[in-house]
Amino acid sequence: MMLDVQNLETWYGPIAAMKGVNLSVAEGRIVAVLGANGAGKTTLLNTLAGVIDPFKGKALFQGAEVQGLDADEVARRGLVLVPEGRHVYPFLSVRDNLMMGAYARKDRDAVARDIARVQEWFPRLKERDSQHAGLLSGGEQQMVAIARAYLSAPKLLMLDEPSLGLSPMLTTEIFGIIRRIRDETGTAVLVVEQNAAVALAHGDDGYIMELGRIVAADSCAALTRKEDIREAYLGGGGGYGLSGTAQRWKRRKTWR
Amino acid sequence: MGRQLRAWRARMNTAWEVFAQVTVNGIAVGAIYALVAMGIVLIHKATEVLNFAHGDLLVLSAFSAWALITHVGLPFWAVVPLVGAGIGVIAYGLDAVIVRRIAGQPQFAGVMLTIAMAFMIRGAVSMGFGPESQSYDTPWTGQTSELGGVAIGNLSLVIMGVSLGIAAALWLFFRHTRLGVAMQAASQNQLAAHLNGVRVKRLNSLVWALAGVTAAIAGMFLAPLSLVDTSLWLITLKALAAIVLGGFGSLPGALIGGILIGLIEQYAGVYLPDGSRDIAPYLVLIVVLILRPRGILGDAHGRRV
Amino acid sequence: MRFDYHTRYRQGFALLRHRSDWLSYGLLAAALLALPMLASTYLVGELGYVFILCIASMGLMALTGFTGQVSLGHASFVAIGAYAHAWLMAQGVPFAASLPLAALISAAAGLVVGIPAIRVSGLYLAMVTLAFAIVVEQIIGMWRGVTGGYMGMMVETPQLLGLSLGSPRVFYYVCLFVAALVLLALANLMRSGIGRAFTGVRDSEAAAYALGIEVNRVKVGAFGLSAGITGLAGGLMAHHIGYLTPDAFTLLLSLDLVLMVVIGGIGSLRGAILGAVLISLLPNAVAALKSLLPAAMARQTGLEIFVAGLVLALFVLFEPTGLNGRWLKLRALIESFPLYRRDMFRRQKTYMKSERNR
Amino acid sequence: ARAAGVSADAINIGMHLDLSGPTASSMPMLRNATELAFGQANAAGGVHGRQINMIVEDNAGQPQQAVRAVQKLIRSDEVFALHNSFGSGPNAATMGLATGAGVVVFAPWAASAVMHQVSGNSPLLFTTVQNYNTTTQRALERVIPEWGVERPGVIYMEGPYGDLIRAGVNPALESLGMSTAEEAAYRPGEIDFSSQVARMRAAGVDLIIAGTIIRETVAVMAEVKKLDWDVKVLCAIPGRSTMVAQLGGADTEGLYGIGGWQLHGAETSNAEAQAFISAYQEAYGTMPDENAANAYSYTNWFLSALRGAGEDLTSDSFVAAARASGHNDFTTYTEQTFVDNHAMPEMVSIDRVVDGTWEQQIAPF
Amino acid sequence: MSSATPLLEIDKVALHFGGLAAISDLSISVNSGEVLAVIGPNGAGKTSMLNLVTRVFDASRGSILFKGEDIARLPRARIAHLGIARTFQNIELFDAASVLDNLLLGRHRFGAGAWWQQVLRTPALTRREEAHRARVEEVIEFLDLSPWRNAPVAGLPYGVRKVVELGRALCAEPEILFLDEPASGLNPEESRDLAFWIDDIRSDLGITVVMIEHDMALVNAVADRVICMAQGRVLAQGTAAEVQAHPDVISAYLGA
Ligand SMILES: Nc1ncnc2c1ncn2[C@@H]1O[C@H](COP(=O)(O)OP(=O)(O)OP(=O)(O)O)[C@@H](O)[C@H]1O
Ligand SMILES: Nc1ncnc2c1ncn2[C@@H]1O[C@H](COP(=O)(O)OP(=O)(O)OP(=O)(O)O)[C@@H](O)[C@H]1O
Ligand SMILES: CC(C)C[C@H](N)C(=O)O
Ligand SMILES: [Mg+2]
Ligand SMILES: [Mg+2]
Repeated sequence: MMLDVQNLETWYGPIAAMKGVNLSVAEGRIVAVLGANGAGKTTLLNTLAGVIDPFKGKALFQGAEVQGLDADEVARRGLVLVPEGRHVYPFLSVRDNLMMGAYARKDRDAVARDIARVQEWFPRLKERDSQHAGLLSGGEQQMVAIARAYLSAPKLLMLDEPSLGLSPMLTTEIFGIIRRIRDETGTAVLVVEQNAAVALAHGDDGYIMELGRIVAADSCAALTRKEDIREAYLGGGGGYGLSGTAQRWKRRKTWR
Repeated sequence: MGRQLRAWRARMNTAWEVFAQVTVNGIAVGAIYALVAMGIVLIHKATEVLNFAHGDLLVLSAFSAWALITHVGLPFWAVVPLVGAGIGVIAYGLDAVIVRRIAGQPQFAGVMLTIAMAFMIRGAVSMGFGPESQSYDTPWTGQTSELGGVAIGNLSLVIMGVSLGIAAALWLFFRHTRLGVAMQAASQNQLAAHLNGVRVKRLNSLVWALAGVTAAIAGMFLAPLSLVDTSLWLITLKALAAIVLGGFGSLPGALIGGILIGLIEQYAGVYLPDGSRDIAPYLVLIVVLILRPRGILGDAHGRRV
Repeated sequence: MRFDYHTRYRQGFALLRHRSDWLSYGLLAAALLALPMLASTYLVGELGYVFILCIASMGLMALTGFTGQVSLGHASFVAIGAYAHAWLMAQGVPFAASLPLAALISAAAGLVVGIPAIRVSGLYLAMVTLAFAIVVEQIIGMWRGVTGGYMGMMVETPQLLGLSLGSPRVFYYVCLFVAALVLLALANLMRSGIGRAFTGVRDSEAAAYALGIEVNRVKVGAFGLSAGITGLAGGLMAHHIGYLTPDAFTLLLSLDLVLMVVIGGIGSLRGAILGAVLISLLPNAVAALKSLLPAAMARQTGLEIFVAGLVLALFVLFEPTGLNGRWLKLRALIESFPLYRRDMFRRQKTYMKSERNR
Repeated sequence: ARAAGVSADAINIGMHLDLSGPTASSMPMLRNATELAFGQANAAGGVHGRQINMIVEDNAGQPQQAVRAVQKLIRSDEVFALHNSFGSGPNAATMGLATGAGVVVFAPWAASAVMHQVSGNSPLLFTTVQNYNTTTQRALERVIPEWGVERPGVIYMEGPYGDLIRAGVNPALESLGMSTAEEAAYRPGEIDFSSQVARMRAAGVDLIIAGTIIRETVAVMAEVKKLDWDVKVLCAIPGRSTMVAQLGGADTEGLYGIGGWQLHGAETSNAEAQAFISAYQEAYGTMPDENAANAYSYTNWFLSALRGAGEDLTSDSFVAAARASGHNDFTTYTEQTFVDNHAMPEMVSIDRVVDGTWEQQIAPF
Repeated sequence: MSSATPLLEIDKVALHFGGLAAISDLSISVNSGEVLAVIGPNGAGKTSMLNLVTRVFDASRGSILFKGEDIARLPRARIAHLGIARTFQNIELFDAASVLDNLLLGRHRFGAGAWWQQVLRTPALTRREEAHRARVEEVIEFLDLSPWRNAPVAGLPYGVRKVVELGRALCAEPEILFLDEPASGLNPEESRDLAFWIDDIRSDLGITVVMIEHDMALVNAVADRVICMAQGRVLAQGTAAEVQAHPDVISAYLGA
């Protein structure tokens, strides 16, 4: 197991945002975590990355406990997070932003190659090479954040809603890129995604979170077949069916 | 005609001499303000903490240098690296033990904390070294050079050189080294810096150490110009004015701002009515900020929505 | 746990929402009203001064806490209020008219400083206000005809309807009355449209504009309001001091005011008051602490300022959200009594957010 | 007639000092020397059997804090008198409070004339600090003609001290039919004086009257020396201090100063001074400066007035005794008495720094 | 569906940042009562277009007519008073305030009473506040926000924050509502709620909606008309189906 999470629990002051979470990521797997708003997905990734501290439980990364470590230490071990909400360095150029991703790396040549590579994925970043990242459009900033994480040469890449604000084309491409990264470097991926259809289509294993707990875990393929999950996360299969006398009542499905 | 012309020329010559002298004085004083300002900018640029205790570190270093020179009997040259290193270590400790704890709190908390630290350092210096003013000599004390009819203290020349050198070094450091870029990054988005594996805490303490060294240098060279005295911390106010005038976060800005404040003071002190000297820099500051809200060289862009 | 059952919206935004609020604030008011009959003149005098600082602190809170504009020059508004009041009284204007007039004059000065605030924010604004304060200090020193210059100016004893308000006990009530009035007015304002506009401008200018808030007018208005209230405190301060010289209104006072607001807790009137109480009683606390130390240590020059710094540092370190934050936590703890958890308020890691592009 | 703070065996005396403000560094000398004098009196059996109980409060150099300190001293500690309290602003703000409550105020360290004005010429106020205006005037009226000065200039500190200096300079020059050639102000805390000196130089000044204290006096002289300018510099009473001569080194050589009292170094031949210095050194381990000497001297005067008031100590009996008292010791130039409650006569000397010590050039006049 | 005079008309507008043209020669008209979706690749200038309308930026060229009046030079704070409301791509909420206060701020343009009334809290003012509160409660009800009413917005999950922002704009009772990627960060179920809401906003509240969006399912469900922007220009417009069939749109935006 690359990552093994045991009974992890995190509080924000008096609020328990995540309780008794067990989850594992095997080498070279792409693992998707789905769940409604406020389910605790971001909390999970942030706890794993050392951004916040858990109250109890363990997170073993490559056999060593990482819970409660500082985020920079976790990142240096190869567990790299693309956080929710585009955290770019607003007053650094796009290039310096990318270079910051490779901050802890020593292999200069490989870094140069990787930069060329992300510029190929996101040609826009090459066009805006010397612009302050704070002035980029929302989607462009998301590209910077993802590219920067890739440049850290992660062993396990954690992405919090990578498709947020990206065009449909890029959304599909992102998952293509994720797969390519995995295939070429063996990097495992843990991804939180609202776009469940895409995530389940490209992921290997899936977890469903509700109200701070894992409520279902299976292979993505198996999850896709489950009726209630199709209902809740895949929009019942089709579009939103506004027309006609479609179900206009709110059917928030939660496991309690 | 001829005589009148000659008299006029002579008057012009003295007027010109005074002007030249005043300008040189302004630059010399401005270099001091700039030197102090850069230490404050350094910390702000890298950690977004506005360090109100900088002036007091400077006082601490001046008193330490005095103690080492007069009580221990060390030569000035031995004292400079010793005090520089000592204050650097103390500043590192201040960050590591105190300032670090409020990382993530709004900027205000940092201002309050450094004000509190300033009080503590000021108190500790009085208790440790005694409250009286002191003095010591540098290798340049009492020496004056003359450049084209303008007198300038050698110590002032040294300070100008040191300020320029530090400005250049810091500018290069931030612009072109990995560590320098990482420091800027850490101040712009600390979370992202952590996630990129930047050891933000250590980096911040390092910056404090660096700023401590500049404070020490400023203190050791400045004190002999006036006296070793706890009120030297007041220079922080002038330095802040310089920083804001030049634009927060800009090292060249701090240099320019410092020298401008020095010049304004001198020109106002000599050419404007008595009493205007002490408010002239502040009036200029207000006007400049109304015209250029982010100072002369400050970061220009606001937030995208 | 406490639950509220409201049948009308106005219950939800009442100042005192619960029966327990009525009880505790009523008790506090009664205690404050009764105090002069019980306590020594010295204590009464001290508390009168604390009230004055509470007013000034609330004034700054309106600006810094609610609108997010930093001022390092609020001592100048205290000064303007004090001098204006003293001068007006010297011209024969009665106390009851002179005090509000002084506040208005100070508010006008606030509007003038507020104009640069349209363009400048954050630390830049802090410097502009600091610069303004230095200029004001200079003007007071040089405008001898009105201010008495550095030599100072006598303040007449306050009188109302022929009765002297000068005795410590009476002046205590004057200060308490004005402080209560200011508190009530600000509390009302801050839970109405203007207060919401203030917080709106503080939290997101972009959104404030998008909702039709005249950001510039709000900023300038906040300055005027804040300066006016601070000037009111200045008018009372003039009587506390009795003889005005510029050295009463230096950067130290400005810093004290900022400390009150921040230590109290940004964005809360309760914080402003708690902060003022703490900072104004700090010297007393330091003096008390000193008496516990061995004489050789207690006499060291620098001890006062060292201890003051230490206390401040501890407050910032252990309660960065200010006294008000601590208060709220305590209350939450008490209210959730059987259910609270030991480490309910353990602090999560936090990360510095750049305030450079606000 | 008030006798608060006076009990069968003790007298409470209050003192408020700038323990935490901008001038905190000068306070230990004042405090120690005052305490030394009281301590000596107590050791000798006190004043009519009463021990002096000295209570020190912090005024932080700010009037509003001074008011609080004095309120405590008066209302809580019930002191009989305030003595040797420091600072113009703090004393001005508290003067009315104290005298209004019937508390004697003795030797406030502040502009004496202003204090009398603020107190409404209260009989309870006794000032001992030389008026900087009258002393400066007296000195200038003597030296300007004697030195043949034609274009005098003034460098002064913004604040009450500077105002007083100019209030001495201007009438002096007026009486000589002159006016200042140039004036230049500085703020407390300033580190650089080149513009002030440049302004003097540009105006062709031939005597700089320096309304400066310690650090500023040294800095002005350093600037003059840097320019290699041969001009006379005369500093007012606060600048004529041992510290200036010592700390200034080569820079202050040749500086003139107006002296208001006798200076005594470690090797003084005056026995009284010698006794004071060794007692002080024994008690506090440091060499006392002239502030300490003056504080000690004023305290002894205060003690003699207390003694003169007799067993039945009230403010009335004290005032009568103080008015009748005279004072002459190792600090004064001559026997002084209270005239309109201010120590007179105010004699001055003109001194000059030679080899790091002040040497008298013109004997007290 | 299309009325004679457009409600909003953006005419030949350009926006330059230094040498960079974020928008060049853009013309868009919005008809009263329609839901217009604006799509386009990242960095196409969609947000910039919205920022022009709401006067965040000054147009370098061109005019913007709202109900026939040129608003391209109006003071920024005037826009809301005309009945134009918006949300932000990067969520601009008043973080320290509660959900309720955020929504009440949305009512700003309807006035809050004279300052002296506010100071004295006169009965008239209390009535006015109650009236505002009643409208706000309607919005809370409409958007299902009641669980969060008194929570400070800073700690809310991303998706809820988006909804609060929508609610705040609705409280302003606009004639035209601009939404910048309202569905980003929402899961399909929540997006479906959003679709219903947008539909109701248009049909029941009679508000014209311009929606910048990357979620094509949402666009398909609610948009009457779609405009695809690229490189600061209109690339294609028409019905959702037409635009999505456009070859340039496919190659630049949707992907194969
Ligand atoms: N800083 C915080 N302070 C208090 N509560 C928080 C904080 N951050 C999150 N929460 C609470 O923790 C719970 C889980 O939030 P989290 O952000 O992990 O959800 P999520 O699954 O990532 O939601 P989304 O899909 O909207 O991003 C929510 O109920 C939220 O209100
Ligand atoms: N203030 C600015 N200075 C310089 N360039 C800017 C500025 N604002 C926007 N840009 C550039 O203009 C282009 C358009 O940006 P805009 O935000 O309008 O894109 P968008 O269509 O909203 O994209 P997204 O879908 O990613 O949000 C971007 O490439 C961006 O880098
Ligand atoms: C020492 C003097 C120059 C100042 C004086 N003690 C005062 O504060 O009034
Ligand atoms: Mg999330
Ligand atoms: Mg956008």
